[in-house]
Amino acid sequence: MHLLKKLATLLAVLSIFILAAGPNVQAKDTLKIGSFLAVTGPASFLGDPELKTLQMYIDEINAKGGINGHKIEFVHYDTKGKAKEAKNFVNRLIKKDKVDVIIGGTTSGNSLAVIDIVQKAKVPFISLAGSIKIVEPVKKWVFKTPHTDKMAAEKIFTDMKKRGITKAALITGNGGFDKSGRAQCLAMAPKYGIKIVADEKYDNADTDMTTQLTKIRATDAQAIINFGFGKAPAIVAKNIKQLGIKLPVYESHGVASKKFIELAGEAANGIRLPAAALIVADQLSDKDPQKKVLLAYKEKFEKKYGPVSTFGGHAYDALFITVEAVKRAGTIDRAKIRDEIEKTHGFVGTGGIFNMSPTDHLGLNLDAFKMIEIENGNWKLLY
Amino acid sequence: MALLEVRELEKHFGGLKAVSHLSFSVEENMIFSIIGPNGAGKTTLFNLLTNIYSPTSGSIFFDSKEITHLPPYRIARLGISRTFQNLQVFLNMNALENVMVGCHLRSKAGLISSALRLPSVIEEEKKVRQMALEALDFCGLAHVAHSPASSLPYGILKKLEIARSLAAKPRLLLMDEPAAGLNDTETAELCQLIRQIRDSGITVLLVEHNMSLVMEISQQILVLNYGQLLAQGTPEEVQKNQEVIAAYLGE
Amino acid sequence: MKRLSGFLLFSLLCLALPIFFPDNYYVTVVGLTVFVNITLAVSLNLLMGYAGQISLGHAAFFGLGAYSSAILTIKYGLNPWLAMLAGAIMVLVLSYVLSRPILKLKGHYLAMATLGLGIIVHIFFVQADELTGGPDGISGLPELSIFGFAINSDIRWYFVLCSYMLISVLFSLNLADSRAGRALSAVHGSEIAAQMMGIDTAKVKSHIFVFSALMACIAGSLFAHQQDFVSPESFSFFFSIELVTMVVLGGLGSTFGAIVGAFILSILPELLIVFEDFEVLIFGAILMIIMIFLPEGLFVALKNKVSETLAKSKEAV
Amino acid sequence: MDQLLQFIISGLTVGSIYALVALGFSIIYNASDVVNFAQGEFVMIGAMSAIFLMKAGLSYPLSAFLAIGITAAVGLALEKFAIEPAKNATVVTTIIITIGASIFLRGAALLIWGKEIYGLPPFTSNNPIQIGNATILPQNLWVMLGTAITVLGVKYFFDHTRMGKAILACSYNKKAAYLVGINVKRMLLISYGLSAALGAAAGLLVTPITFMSYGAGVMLGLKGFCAAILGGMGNSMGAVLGGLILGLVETVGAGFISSGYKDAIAFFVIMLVLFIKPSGILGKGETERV
Repeated sequence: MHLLKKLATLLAVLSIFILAAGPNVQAKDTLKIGSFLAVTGPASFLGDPELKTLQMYIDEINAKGGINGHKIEFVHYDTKGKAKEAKNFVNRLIKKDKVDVIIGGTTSGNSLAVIDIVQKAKVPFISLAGSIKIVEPVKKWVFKTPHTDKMAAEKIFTDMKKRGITKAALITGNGGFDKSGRAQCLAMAPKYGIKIVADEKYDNADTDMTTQLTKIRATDAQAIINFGFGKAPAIVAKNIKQLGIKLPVYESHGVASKKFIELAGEAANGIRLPAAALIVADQLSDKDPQKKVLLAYKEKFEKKYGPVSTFGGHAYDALFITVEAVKRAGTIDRAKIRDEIEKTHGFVGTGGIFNMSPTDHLGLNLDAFKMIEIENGNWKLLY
Repeated sequence: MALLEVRELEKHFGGLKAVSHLSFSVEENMIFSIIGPNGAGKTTLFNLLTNIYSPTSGSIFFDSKEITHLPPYRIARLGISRTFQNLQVFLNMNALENVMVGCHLRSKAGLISSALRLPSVIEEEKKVRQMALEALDFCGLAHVAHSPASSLPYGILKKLEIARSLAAKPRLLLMDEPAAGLNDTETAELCQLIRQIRDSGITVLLVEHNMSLVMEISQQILVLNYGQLLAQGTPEEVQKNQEVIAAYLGE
Repeated sequence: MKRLSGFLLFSLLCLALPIFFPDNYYVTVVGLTVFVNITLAVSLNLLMGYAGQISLGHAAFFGLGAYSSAILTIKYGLNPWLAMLAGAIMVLVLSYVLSRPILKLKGHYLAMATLGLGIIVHIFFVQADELTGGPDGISGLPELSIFGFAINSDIRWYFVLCSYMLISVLFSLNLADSRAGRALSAVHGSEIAAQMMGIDTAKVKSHIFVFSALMACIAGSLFAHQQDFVSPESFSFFFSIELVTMVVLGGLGSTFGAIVGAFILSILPELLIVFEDFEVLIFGAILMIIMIFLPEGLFVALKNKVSETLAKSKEAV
Repeated sequence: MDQLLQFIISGLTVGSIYALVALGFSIIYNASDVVNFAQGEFVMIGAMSAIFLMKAGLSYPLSAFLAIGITAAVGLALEKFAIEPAKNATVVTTIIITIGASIFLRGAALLIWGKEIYGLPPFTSNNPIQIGNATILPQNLWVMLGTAITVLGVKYFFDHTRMGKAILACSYNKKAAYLVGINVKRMLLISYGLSAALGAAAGLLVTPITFMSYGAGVMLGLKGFCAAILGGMGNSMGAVLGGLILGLVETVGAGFISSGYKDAIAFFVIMLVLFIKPSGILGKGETERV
């Protein structure tokens, strides 16, 4: 009898849950923003600040009464960086949570995996990942805010040209970001008259890259380019120093966080990288329209969570492009929001000044990237 | 020609000669026992006959065919079956299924047809079940057919191994210490069972420590000592053999 | 028909679910993953549970199926069914060639070799960019259709994957009590005794390895078409280990055990999402607790409990 | 060819890291026939504890000492609360329990220490040492020294101490060990504590080179497992040999064949070795008694 009672209670509780999960009786004009980010796993250093940024600003917007009276309801899932999870979660966002806009897809793999779904479901999606493949060719419902790996490659090669370098060695990891960056480097190098003389790889969990660098040392490369994120680039930097290689070293925007400098220590000095202006906000000239936005974001984030990173900035840009679009559209109709996102013009974000168009769903040009050198453990804006 | 013939068999483990210079033959339809003190090489001999160990040199013939280097499953296919000193019952099945495995050679359904459960498979399955039940019954185990092997007592498991071997309808059955660990009643039953097996036309090769059992049922006895043949003959002859007595007393 | 009553009940349940919950996320989205995972767990159980041969590389065959379909249809414009067949033939040959030397190994060494196989295949998916698209994978597989009937919605996929899953389950149940299945159990129980019963153990092991690899390979092809996308991390060694966990969690050697294990491990993360950062911790704890207190596996333990209770109540009467 | 020396040095550097982790596998395997898949997490916990103790203001040596203690306690807890209650479980089930434990420990580390990557300062100077035209960091020498000391220590422990022999006896035959008066329960507990402490020491040694984060134990554990198997499970010399060979195969493969496929080459070599010698390089072949 006792068991039966327990069972009955359980059933009752369950049915309450099921009923609660049923049709939502929310006020109609809530804007539902869904997100799927790699908050844990190997790309967590990207996804974590992205999530924090979104939560922080959505809370603030809601506290101020929402966008034109539309409060924002925020639904988030952690993909751990897995594409299969990303697909499932985006399906869940669309079918179960019925969101109006999706911001997320921390890694290129995650973003690329869900493009077909959002295209089919006709939900505006702003990706926070780097690969150019996300917006090129243009897909109607897909946008993105981070600079592309192609831009990073071009920025690096521009700098090399200035320094008269014509031969470069590549060393890249096996993640999506790394491999995509490698592909763009190989594709862009000829345009800048640069020859790639070595193309070495490592596993992102590797503990030592001296072998690959020894091979690079034996070539006639005049500079080394490393595309990667996490701990591997720091190991690469340390190994370069260990081997006594004196060549100029370029990293990608994947290491644009203080963590890299902290891990690589002295070995980080002299390394150049293209990155968003955020990390050198205080070094920008006062005339720079971005400066105010950047400093405001930086201050707000650091007050709440600690050191800021450019990755969280991408989420900031995506959120406010959406907010502006909703304001202009005056409704939360998905198609209208999409149209307005595409019309984004002169939006000053952390990543640069966005000018989107039907043929450009990113809207940034090469100026949005700054060339930065690490000097005495600090970022130094070159140009 | 004898059913089983062993010529100049040798097995060395490193420096140790577990079996050396051994030749003998076993005629059809008899109970042939192999005795000897501990470490005499009896179980090693069984393992050589079934090629679980491969011999260092020498050869083994079964029904005039050389089987020295055939893999065990092919030796089994020719009609040799065995039981084990350290039980090798399939503990993950019930008693009936154990014996049904014994019928493996007498049935032929393959992986695909089994997965599809073709009508021919269903038919064959019925037959196999019948054969297995008969073998269980023959060994007086019909009552435990559906018990999980892991739940059965030691004495029953020993019989179950015999039933499983018999289900293969072998011509030669090797039994490795079947009486070890059995009480007197069980031993008497076993004695009866071995005779019945012989009477059904199966030649029995027996390794056993229980001398009264051996003397009672064997037609021929071979005595091994330190891997070498010490004596061979009828129970009476062996019992009178001075060397045998010395070997056992010297133990 | 008593033998298949459990199966019939299970089939009915699976097939009826979408009728009652036609647009439920858990049924039409999560359900598809569950079916694929059940198929894989059931196929792995043939090798691990029946034949007692551990494999930490099962995801490799799943991945080879998926990638063959993706590459052959997209890059070479092959008909999806032909691509699936080609993938299956490739896996057949590969698994057969590898099965003999790999299955000579035992225990941890077998685990190591299969783990190596899985990792090598995974590295190939990541590194052979030109062919596999690297870590970003390949998307845009053509639609699969059966006699002109396009499988292009979640609900259609539900029935396709469900059917394939049910076929694998039926195969597995059929094998359980059959000559071939007993030969597998015999290999598991004692290889030497199995040999003495005339079973060519090396052949039996090799055949079930190939059979189970083929089941996983075709599941991979279907998965690729359903997801419309393949990328390496779906086939990493982590997934192989997850599959082993499914099989053991439900109860090694039991088909329904594999089903239960796959179901739980596929659903659990969905349910634990609400715990956010605590998810990993809770997942690990649940896994440990089940295995500590029900070491023979969830399903097998419950089944034994039920039959014990039934036996007792009979005695009482 | 003049690169070869650097490849070998790099290989030995990486290999000794694997060897250290592999040794931890050995100890638990020797005592209980269980491959503990949470071994990598011991490495991570050791390193992360030290990092955070240092952040809290403790000195390096004291942090290291406490970190080893904390990890050993985790090892003891793992045996006491997860392995011992499941004493009737099969080996496969026990392996799944250790997999569950590794997930659990990773989850706990995530909650306690967050997702960031951290490093530790090197024990001594950071200036590379020149050997011919190759270089090596002092910390790498520390790792090698640590490996050497540990392997000799472990060997001495199992061959010459009462407790070590008792632990070995447990693995050969639990019942017999119990009958001759060995406290089997305690031996198992000790072996987990010891193995965890060893893992922590490995973590301390390698973190200045490889950095550490809550998830970094997985790959280290995997490579350690490979090394242990390659050398022959349960053989401490084998674990070291396996680790060094694995490291060398990786670097030489990366150096002369392809750095993208270096891990595939390494696994291929491991498989080849096993096909030729099914119980690892120094493993003893098993003979079945029937």
